[in-house]
Amino acid sequence: MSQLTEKEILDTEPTHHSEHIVSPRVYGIIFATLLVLTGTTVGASYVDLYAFNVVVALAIACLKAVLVILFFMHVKYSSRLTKLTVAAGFFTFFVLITMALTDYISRAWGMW
Amino acid sequence: MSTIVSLPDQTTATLPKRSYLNDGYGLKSWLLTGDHKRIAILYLISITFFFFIGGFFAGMVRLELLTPPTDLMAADTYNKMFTMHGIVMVFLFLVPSVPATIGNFVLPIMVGAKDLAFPKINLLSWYLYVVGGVMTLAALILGGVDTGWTFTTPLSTHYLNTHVVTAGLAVFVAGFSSIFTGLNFIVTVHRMRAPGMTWFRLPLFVWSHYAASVLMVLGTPVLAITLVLVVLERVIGIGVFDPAKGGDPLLFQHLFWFYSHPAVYIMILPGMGVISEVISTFSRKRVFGYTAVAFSSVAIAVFAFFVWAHHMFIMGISNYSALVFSLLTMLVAVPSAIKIFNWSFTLYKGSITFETPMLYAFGFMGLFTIGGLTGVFLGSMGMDIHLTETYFIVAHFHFVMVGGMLMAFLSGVHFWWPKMTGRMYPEGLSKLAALVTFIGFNLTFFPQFILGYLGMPRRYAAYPPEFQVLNVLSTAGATVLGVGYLLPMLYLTWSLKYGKIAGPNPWQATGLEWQIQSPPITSNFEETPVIDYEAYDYEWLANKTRHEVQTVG
Amino acid sequence: MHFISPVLWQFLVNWLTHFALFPPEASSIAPHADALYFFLVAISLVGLVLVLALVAGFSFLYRKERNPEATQIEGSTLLEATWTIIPLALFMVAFVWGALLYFRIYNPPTNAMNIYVVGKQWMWKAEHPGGQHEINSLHIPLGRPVQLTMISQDVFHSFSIPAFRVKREVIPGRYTTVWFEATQEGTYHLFCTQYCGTLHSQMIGTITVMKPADYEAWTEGSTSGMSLAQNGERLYASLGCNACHSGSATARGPNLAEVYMTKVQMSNGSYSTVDDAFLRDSILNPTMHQMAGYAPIMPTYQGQISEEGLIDLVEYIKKLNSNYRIQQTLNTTQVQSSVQSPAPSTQGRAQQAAQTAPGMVKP
Amino acid sequence: MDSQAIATQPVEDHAEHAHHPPYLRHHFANLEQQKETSTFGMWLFLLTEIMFFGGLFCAYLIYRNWYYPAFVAGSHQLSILLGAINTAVLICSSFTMAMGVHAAEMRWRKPLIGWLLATIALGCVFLGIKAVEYNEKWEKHHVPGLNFSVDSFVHQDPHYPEDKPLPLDMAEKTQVYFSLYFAMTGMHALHMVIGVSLLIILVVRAWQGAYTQGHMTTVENFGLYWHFVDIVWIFLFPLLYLISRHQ
Repeated sequence: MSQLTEKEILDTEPTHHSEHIVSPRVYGIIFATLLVLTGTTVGASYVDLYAFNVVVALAIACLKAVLVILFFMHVKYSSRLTKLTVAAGFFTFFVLITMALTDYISRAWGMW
Repeated sequence: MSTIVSLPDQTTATLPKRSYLNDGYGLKSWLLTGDHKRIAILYLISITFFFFIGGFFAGMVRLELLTPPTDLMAADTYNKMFTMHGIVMVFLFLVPSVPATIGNFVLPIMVGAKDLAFPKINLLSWYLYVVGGVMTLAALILGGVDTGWTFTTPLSTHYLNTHVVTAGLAVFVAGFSSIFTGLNFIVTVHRMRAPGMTWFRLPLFVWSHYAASVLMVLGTPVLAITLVLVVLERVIGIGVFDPAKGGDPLLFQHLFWFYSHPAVYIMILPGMGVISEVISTFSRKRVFGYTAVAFSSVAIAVFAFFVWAHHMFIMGISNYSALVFSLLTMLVAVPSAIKIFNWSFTLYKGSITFETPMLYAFGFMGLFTIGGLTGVFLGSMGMDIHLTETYFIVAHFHFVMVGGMLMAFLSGVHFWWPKMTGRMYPEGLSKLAALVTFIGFNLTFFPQFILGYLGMPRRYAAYPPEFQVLNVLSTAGATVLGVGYLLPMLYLTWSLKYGKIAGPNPWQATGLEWQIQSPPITSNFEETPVIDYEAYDYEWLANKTRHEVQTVG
Repeated sequence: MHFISPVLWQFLVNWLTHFALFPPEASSIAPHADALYFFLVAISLVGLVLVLALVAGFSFLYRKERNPEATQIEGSTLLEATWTIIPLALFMVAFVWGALLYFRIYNPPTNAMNIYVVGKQWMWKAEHPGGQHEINSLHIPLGRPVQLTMISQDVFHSFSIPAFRVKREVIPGRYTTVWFEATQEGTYHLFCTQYCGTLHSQMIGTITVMKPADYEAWTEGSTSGMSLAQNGERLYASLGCNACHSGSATARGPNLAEVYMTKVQMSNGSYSTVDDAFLRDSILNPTMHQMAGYAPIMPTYQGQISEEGLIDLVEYIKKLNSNYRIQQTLNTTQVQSSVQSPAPSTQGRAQQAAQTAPGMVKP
Repeated sequence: MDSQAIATQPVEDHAEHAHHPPYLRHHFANLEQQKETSTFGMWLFLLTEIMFFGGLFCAYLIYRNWYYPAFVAGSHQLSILLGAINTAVLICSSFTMAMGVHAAEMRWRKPLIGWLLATIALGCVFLGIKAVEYNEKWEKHHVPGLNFSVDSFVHQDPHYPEDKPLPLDMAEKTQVYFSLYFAMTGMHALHMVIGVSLLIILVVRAWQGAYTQGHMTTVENFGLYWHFVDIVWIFLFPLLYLISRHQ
């Protein structure tokens, strides 16, 4: 968790958060969207977009993941603490990847 | 503002009739308990057990190094000894030491909760710890393991025929124990604070445990998956780290140290929390710069994830990358320096007494300063080339882990012993033990700095004869150190029955845990406390005491 | 001294005769490393003394007997800023200094003589370009930069010479390098410092620094008759490398003469420098080192050439400055292969072939 | 300051204390605190899961850049149809799980059981298809360590006429691809197996009416876990099956 989160948590600590029940309609819409996105990503993979195939596939995957997180997992209706927790997880994952890549990318640059 | 605090008269103190200790008897009431205090005691017992197991291996290692050739044991046996010493001490002692025992006991009380957020998960965490411990012992009894605690591939995956899989899975299981402890702490700190207990009224002990817990929760899973890959590679031969199949053994190092560097902070941060409490209590003064100390814990936790590759400077990572990691390493050293100076200035204009926990805390400050500063040697890339993988690094991390963390652990155990058991430890004997530990420690590990600069490599069963003098000193020191560690175990056990009754607040400390009876009742508080004072508010405590005296009078 | 036990007496004598705080400063890098060390020791001492003085001083001044009343102080931003910034500044000096030293140690000068080192459980094998082989020892001349190109056959090892203040991990599957220039004659320790299995502590050796003249004499005396490049030339012919890398305009493989340390364009458009590691990897993983303008037809030699054989080949290609001999060999081989079986594929067979046709590589 | 002090643990309400529901644990002041606590705990656990899979994703990223042709050839050996079906199955199961949580929130017992059973069924379908895929890998000798051969990569594969055979050195590297494939999908499948086992327990408890009397945090938290496993697959599917398809 980043240093920033601490201060924010202090005044965002929810004592009373109203129960929010997501309606089945929302679930249905999200469900349909996810299936459409799955079809799209499969379809897009057969089209040669050069380097952008990866970008498109990952963008769609991220979009799907965000939809699941926000609606199926109720993060959209949750406290900021929950949102920060999710963010902290992805942030640390990001740190792992980027810091490891500082080595792998620059190894090819040669001896200095 | 000035505060006079006088210690309470203990002659009139009596043990409370009802406490968590007599709330149910029999093995079942302990083994199936959900009470964080009882789980803490279970942890304390099992951790002490593994500490002495690990200590035994350390003793064997030091004995073998008394003479240059491999005469006491074969090289193979020696390798198993230091491996078991490392695995047991790191994963079964240092990581859970303060958090799972003292933290488990006092953290919920400090925030004003009746228990940790998830008592059953807390118990599960202890059982996982035991399973991990038993598996480690199994690996030992089946014939040992000789990978070193770092499980370096491809050595661990393809070139050893010892029980790497058992040991790897043991660490995996023990890792989950630590994840659950951390998870429980974070949730408790966020969700279980008593009314009025704001973040900045939390004792620094809680802050440092919070920071360590974040590291446990985010770092340990990476170790878990790495060990899974090592085990899969060893058992069925997949090729993620195996250079013969196209894998990169350095990737193992990256993933391993992504956990194992933060793990160092998992080990030391809770110890720093103990020191904050102890220094403040025995100088009767609020910790100098509370906010700075609190945020330095958080800063350590954040930076911890950015520095891991400083363990790999000579391993063939790219030079550019080494540069980045070295720079970040220098940054993570700063919060520790802040803490040290803030503690020193907490003493300024205090009213200091020198009870045993304080002596251990002083020991911590001296030794941790050395340990921390020698860390800067190793973070400085060019110096690291000569010093890494020698006894210098061994001395460095023992100064931090043993000189720092173990001192803090003993300080904490003595400090909260009256709270845990309701009885005092013998003051004279324990001061002697603190002194013996300090002397023994320096004698053991200081020569190792010199050995390291002379170039003696670590993990050597035999060494050139010119290193013998310093090794003999070190082994002699280890003997003294061993006595220093046996003493507390003996007199603390003795004090369980014969110690003086402590009373609720023998130190006149301000933490919430000292405002309730010792030992506490199972639900900690008769009714939910409402906090209306800042952390380390000795003024408030003095008023309260005066008020109580008046009421009684 | 009869009242001191003989063991203790021996120990004391040992102490007096062997006590040292520093290993010998025997390389050009050592003084630089020691300078940084002294700086770090100095700031550590200052820091430690400061903390101890604060703790001891305050403990004395404000002990309960002297100061029964504690004065509550919240903190001091100024003081805290001071002890944030000063350590940070010192650590930054340590960082910059350390980085400079690091690049000094890991960037070999261009005129360094190259020695190859192969690490395996549990021995060091050094190969000099002249064909001298050494086990667990290394002879080097005084006052000449020496670069080591190192590789491990099995697990991680680490090549450490404390007297030179240099150390480098020796890892499987990849060349790593380190360099030093010895400044003092003598014999020094060589350690493997990365834990590498049962006999890790036996993976030690000696570094012998000799006067250049002595070194010449030693080289003369311990040569095995064939230089590494000569071995490489044989291997080159017996593996059939010359069939494609013949240097002729119509050859299927790139011309290797004087290719060493040039920049070449790869098939994906990027540029690479042809260094030792590149040469070695190209033999084992040709697909990943595909040069622009050539078809990906080169087979892999993974598992067919030992690390020593690879070193021979690399050394041969490094020294290759004309294709004359390759073409000569090629002609001979074509004559030979009509009699003998075509290009042998394993090293064992290669050596056999080399033995049966010793004149093959001689023009 | 005192009046602004924010408490996370409300002052105990003694009137309520007298008759608190049986599923309120003793150390919580009220149900709301208990619910928020357990949800937060679940999120923290998912945080560890992110990092658990994170290590694998990191390895995948690095090796894909190193051994690009091997990863392309390796991914061509996977059945995109089965992968897509499995993705759809998992998304369906996520939907049924979400509906299950909704049913629990509305305290509908029978629909809750129905949705949970549907989730179990879909989970089993996913695992079944995965087993078919694994079996295919075994038959094609694509299991590194146990049963591996580079044959299908160094020769022209009749099923994939557009793929050029790889040189031997690169073909060897498909082992890295399949190692990661099995590690990633294997870990994911393990999570599915655990999920299905927990679901069975949930169904039994739901049958007994445990979640339809106002206390459904367990169902909600399990839902979080299930959706997380779904998200992992949402990333695994394009990374392992799709992104090299066009070549």
